[in-house]
Amino acid sequence: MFGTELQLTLLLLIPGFGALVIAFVPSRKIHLLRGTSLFFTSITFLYSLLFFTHFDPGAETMQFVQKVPWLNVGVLHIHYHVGMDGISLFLVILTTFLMPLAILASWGIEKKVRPYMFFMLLLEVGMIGVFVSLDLILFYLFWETTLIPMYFLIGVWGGERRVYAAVKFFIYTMAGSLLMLAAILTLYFFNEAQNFDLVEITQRLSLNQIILPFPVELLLFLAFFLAFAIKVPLFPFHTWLPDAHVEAPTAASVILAGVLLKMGTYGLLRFCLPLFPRASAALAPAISLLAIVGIIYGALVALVQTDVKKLVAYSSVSHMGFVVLGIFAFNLQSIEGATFQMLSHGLSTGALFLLVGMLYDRRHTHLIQDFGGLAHVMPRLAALFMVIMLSSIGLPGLNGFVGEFLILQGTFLENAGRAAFAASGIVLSAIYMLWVYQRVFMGAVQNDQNRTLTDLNVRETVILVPIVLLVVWMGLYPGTFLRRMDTSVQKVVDRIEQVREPQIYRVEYRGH
Amino acid sequence: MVLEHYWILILFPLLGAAINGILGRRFPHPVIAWLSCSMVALSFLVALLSFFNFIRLPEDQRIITHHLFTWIQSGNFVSEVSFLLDPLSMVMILVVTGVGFLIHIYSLGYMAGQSGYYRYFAYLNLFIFMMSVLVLADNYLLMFVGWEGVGLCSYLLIGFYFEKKNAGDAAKKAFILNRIGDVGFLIGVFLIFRTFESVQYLTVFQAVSEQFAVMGTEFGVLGAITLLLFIGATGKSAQVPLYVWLPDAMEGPTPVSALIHAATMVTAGVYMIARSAPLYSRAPETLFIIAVVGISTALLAALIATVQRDIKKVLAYSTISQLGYMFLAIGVGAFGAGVFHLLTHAFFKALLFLGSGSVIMALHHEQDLFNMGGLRKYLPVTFYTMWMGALALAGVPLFSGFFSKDAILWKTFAAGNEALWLMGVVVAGLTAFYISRLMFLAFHGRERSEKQHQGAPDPSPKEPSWSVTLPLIILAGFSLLAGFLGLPSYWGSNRLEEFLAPSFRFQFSGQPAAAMEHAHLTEVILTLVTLAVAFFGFALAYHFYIKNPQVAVRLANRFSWLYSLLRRKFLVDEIYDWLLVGPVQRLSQTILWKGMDVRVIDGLVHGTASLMQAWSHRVKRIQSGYARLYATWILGGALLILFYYYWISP
Amino acid sequence: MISATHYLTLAAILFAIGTVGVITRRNVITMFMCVELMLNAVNLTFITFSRFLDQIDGQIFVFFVMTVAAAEAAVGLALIVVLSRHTGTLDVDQANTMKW
Amino acid sequence: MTLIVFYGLAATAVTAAILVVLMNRAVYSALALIVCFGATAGLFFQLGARFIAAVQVIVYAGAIMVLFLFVIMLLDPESEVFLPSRLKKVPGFALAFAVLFTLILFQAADRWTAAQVLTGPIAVTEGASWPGGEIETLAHSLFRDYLLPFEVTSILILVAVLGAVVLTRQHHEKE
Repeated sequence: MFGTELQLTLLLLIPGFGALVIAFVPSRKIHLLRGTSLFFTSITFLYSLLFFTHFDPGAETMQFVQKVPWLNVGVLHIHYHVGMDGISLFLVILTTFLMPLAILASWGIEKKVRPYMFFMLLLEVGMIGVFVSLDLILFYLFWETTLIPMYFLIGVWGGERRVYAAVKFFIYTMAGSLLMLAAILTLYFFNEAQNFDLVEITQRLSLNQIILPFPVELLLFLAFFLAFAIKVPLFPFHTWLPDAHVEAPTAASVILAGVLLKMGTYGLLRFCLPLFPRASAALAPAISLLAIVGIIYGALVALVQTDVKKLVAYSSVSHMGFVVLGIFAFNLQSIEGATFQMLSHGLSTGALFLLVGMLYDRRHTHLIQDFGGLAHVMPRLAALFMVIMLSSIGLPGLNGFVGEFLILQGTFLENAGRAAFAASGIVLSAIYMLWVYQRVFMGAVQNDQNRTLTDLNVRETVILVPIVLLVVWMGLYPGTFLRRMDTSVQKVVDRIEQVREPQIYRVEYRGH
Repeated sequence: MVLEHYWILILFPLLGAAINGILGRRFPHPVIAWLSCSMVALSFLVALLSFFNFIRLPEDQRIITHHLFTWIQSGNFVSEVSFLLDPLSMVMILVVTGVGFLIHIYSLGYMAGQSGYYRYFAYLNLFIFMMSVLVLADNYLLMFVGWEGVGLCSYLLIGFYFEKKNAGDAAKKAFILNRIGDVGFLIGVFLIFRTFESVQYLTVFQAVSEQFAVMGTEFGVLGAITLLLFIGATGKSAQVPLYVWLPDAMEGPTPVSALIHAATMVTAGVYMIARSAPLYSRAPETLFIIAVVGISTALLAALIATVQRDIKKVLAYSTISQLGYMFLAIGVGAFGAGVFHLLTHAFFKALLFLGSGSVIMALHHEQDLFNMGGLRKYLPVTFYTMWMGALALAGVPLFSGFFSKDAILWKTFAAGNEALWLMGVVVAGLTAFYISRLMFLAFHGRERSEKQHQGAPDPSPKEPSWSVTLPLIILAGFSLLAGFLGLPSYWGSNRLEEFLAPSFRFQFSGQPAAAMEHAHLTEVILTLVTLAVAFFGFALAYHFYIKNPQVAVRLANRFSWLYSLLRRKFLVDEIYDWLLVGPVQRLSQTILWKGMDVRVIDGLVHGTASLMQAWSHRVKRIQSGYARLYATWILGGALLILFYYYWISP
Repeated sequence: MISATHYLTLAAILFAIGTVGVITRRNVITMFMCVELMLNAVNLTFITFSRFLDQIDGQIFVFFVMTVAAAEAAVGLALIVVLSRHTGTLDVDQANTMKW
Repeated sequence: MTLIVFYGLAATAVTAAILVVLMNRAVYSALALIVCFGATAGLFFQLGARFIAAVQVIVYAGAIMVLFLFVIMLLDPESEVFLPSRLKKVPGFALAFAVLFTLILFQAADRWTAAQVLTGPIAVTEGASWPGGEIETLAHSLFRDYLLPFEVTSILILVAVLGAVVLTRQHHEKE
């Protein structure tokens, strides 16, 4: 199969087929259901690794492309157009990597296992689809496809206020994506070729074959931006995130933080910047300001949370602020850093949610005050939590640092003030993380219920160890990832540079 | 052969840390300990062999780099994992692995039988690894890896007794204050890259020596870079205003205090600035700031040290104060003198800490000086070795501290900073006072310990095992002898400074500092003044704590406000709490979270929803259930449409 | 001279009368008959147009309207029967439970 | 002559229509409606739509109205007691609307005529212009151009019959 046109479609079909199979497994056979979904997600992961090995880092164009006409209704030309470049490659692999782990982490789900697994696999199809589709309508379809399974995962298998959280999540996201749909259609009316093909539209835009008046470009940019900003989530569109995370089951939290949030920043990178470079450049200061506010604000609010999951959720707001900041600094370092940070945030926050979920499985609470001194009873969990926490606060040598460093470095070249303010987030992240670690794991065991907790079992160790290994790998040898991003990121940068005044990065020397 | 692959010395401790950290829980204690010690011993051996090969090289070849792999590369930004061995890092690596090895040996005895043994040794090994990376790095970013790495190890080791809340708090505080400094460092690195398009020392230094050949007067980009890096140093090396973590860090095990919080990690700031001498020597404004910060830290900490009751706290403040000296040296452009003091301080302060550890052990974790006394006859080895350390700290001639401290004060005076010199002399007096106070209270006088009086099964404190005393003796030897590496000019040649010279070759040399270099007579006179002040401090301590203990109490009562101000460390922690910690927490809790998030944003979201709902409640009345009413509506609609087509839009 | 206006005016008057009936009468059956009246008026319009535009399609439409009216009458009257049995009344204002 | 016939038929139709609305008893309304349909059939005939006029009489006035009468007899609406309704203002509105509506339609019809849209080639007095008579033309059109709708209509009627049966039968089962 590999090497043919269908290679990327197959990646979508495997989990899709898995979902179909799940639908026909009797709902009482819980173990079979779990096994089947684990099997399909693992196969998907292994298959996706082929793309990693066959990826050509130097190629200027999209790779593994398949493009066939799909819906040709009159003047509408919608294509089934999928492909990968250095930006989407790793996000796809991140998705396929986290899925089996999320399935493994769902062993505790006892109620309605069949629809649960079905939605998980459907979600995987949607997420991969979002990252590989190169047609605006196709993208929009996959984008919405991810919404529905997640809505049900939160709303059915969630905590106490699950319905509120699910509805909030749904309406927030929907409000943004409808605007995006309107913008997609508007863009279509400016396109004489009457199609929705991203590659083609970008090319025609850059050759001035499609001329968007600046106000129109600004409006379209804002419509796209809002959809993505809500997903990221960027301050002040973030309030759905803490609620969704607190109520979501562990696996949904992992996927939500690990992949769904990245769809927002991926969208910014894939659509907003190449399609609307002038608007992006014009609004970059304002957006960077929002990002910086988000970084500091998220961290400060995380500081005072009493619920571990909420704390991690707010920390996501802070970390994703870094990503947005990097994207809107428009240079190679910052955007590459942002892409890298997406991956590391996906890993480390995913792992944090897994760890918190494991605590929840044992104690059935997320409240910090219910814990304390857990390092005595669960040394392995404490040690792994420590590693992941260090990765999250950006300790050099672990993955978090590389992304944050490149983002800040790139932003510094663009605007020193922004980088300096954003850097305060580094201190704040250390404060809230260390504080929560101290309250949960250090000190004496106060609560008698905590005395009898068991340490990680084999399944849980199997979930966490791959993440830790990857965290270390990404931190020590980021070249594996950065090298494959170079060309694709450079293209985005070039596109922006096309419309920008040349920037003077270097300051004058003193003396001479 | 050794010189080509000197970098492998960093691998041993990493290996030890990995093995002990992952598998150590299942190992018996001796295996853990010996694995860990032998790894550091191997490192030290490699360092030593490298050193002997190194000094045989001609002076201009004493820069050996070794490239391992490219770490981060993005566009024109490149950071390599590669190492640089030059005289400066040679000295440092010897100190790190040497003192580190001794403290590993000491830990064998000190930590015996404690739970978490494997963790302790894994962390300690990891620390040696990180410190080696910091020292051997050949670019700023790799140094930053070690820089944060040692901060992490410090965090882990301070919080080693994590069941104690104080330990957890202290660990967190240390890490966070270090982080604040680290952000400064990091931004400094950004600025370095923006200015020089490289973060590699040699490239940067080469560039700076070409582009900044003539000293400008305004505060430019170099001033910014150096100041930012210095912020990092204030965090790591516990200078004003970020020093408050170091006294709290004494919650960690005593060998950790000796290794990390006295001998090695806290001196990383000094090392970093000495390493960046080519930049700093071209930024006189920053140097002045460093000198002022250094001397005020020295003075402040020395003052606080005079009234502390906890033996380790006295030593902690003493460390801060001595670090202040080192920064003073750097601030007046005497990088060599700063490194020299770093070296001697590493020996004698480690010795003092280890000695205090031995006392604490013998007294079953009693740390209050006023519960000690008369220990001289129980702990003879500790007693004699600690006195050697104390004399070195106080700057008694022929002991190592004398030479290094004197070099600093002389350079300060020679650079024309008489006021700074005067304050330095005062600090010397205070130093002599507080360290003799410590010694007198602990080892002389009557036995005040309750444990000594109560009929415990083992009433008399005993000297601990050989693994504790051996490092004490060796360190005492170094404390006595290390000073002879850097003799003052009226006596002989300063061999350390000559050895280090190649490391500072990009240094800006146009300063007029060397004008009084050979005024031997002045130097001798100044030395005598310092000695006199130090002796006065010693005599005062003797008077207060041996001859006439009531005087001290009376004085304390007389100047109770001053005493309590000192006792409470100038209320700095409280001020920080009141000014920063409290407001930030309140801001986050009430304004940002409960206010902005819950009230404003969610209020808007929920408000929109309620508005919709309220309107729906009104609009739904149209759905009245009366078919005839619906028909009327339809008719009305039809009318409107007709109106539109026949009158408005015919 | 007779013109299309005559027929169309008549259709309009019939339609209006039917409308008034639908709205004012409360008896479901009478309402239904008024609906038929309205349909009839529309049929008249169709035929008129067919004639004056010389196109047969108008008649075809009337044909279809009649068939639909027949079907509608069948289902509608069945519904009326069911409604009457269910609520015991033919008053359309009593059958107002489907609201809000 | 044509004009007289037209006015006669028109007067009958309008009077019958008004009676449909005004009669209190549903049976009278039904009978008035039949008269109205008959008058309309006459108008259809006058307009040259002979087939439709016949269908009008047979299907509408005949079959459908008989169905109405059956239902009226079945349900006996005359015994109904109408409770006071909340909808007091509706008749007034309806009347006002209807008058407006008529005026507008009248205006429209007038305008069409004035605009010479409907002065068409054929006067009512002349014979129909369809070759072979309008019935043949109708048949051609219906079974050629409108074949599919025609067949669909048959299905519609079938479904309607089924629906009527199902609706009433379910009720019997409950009893």
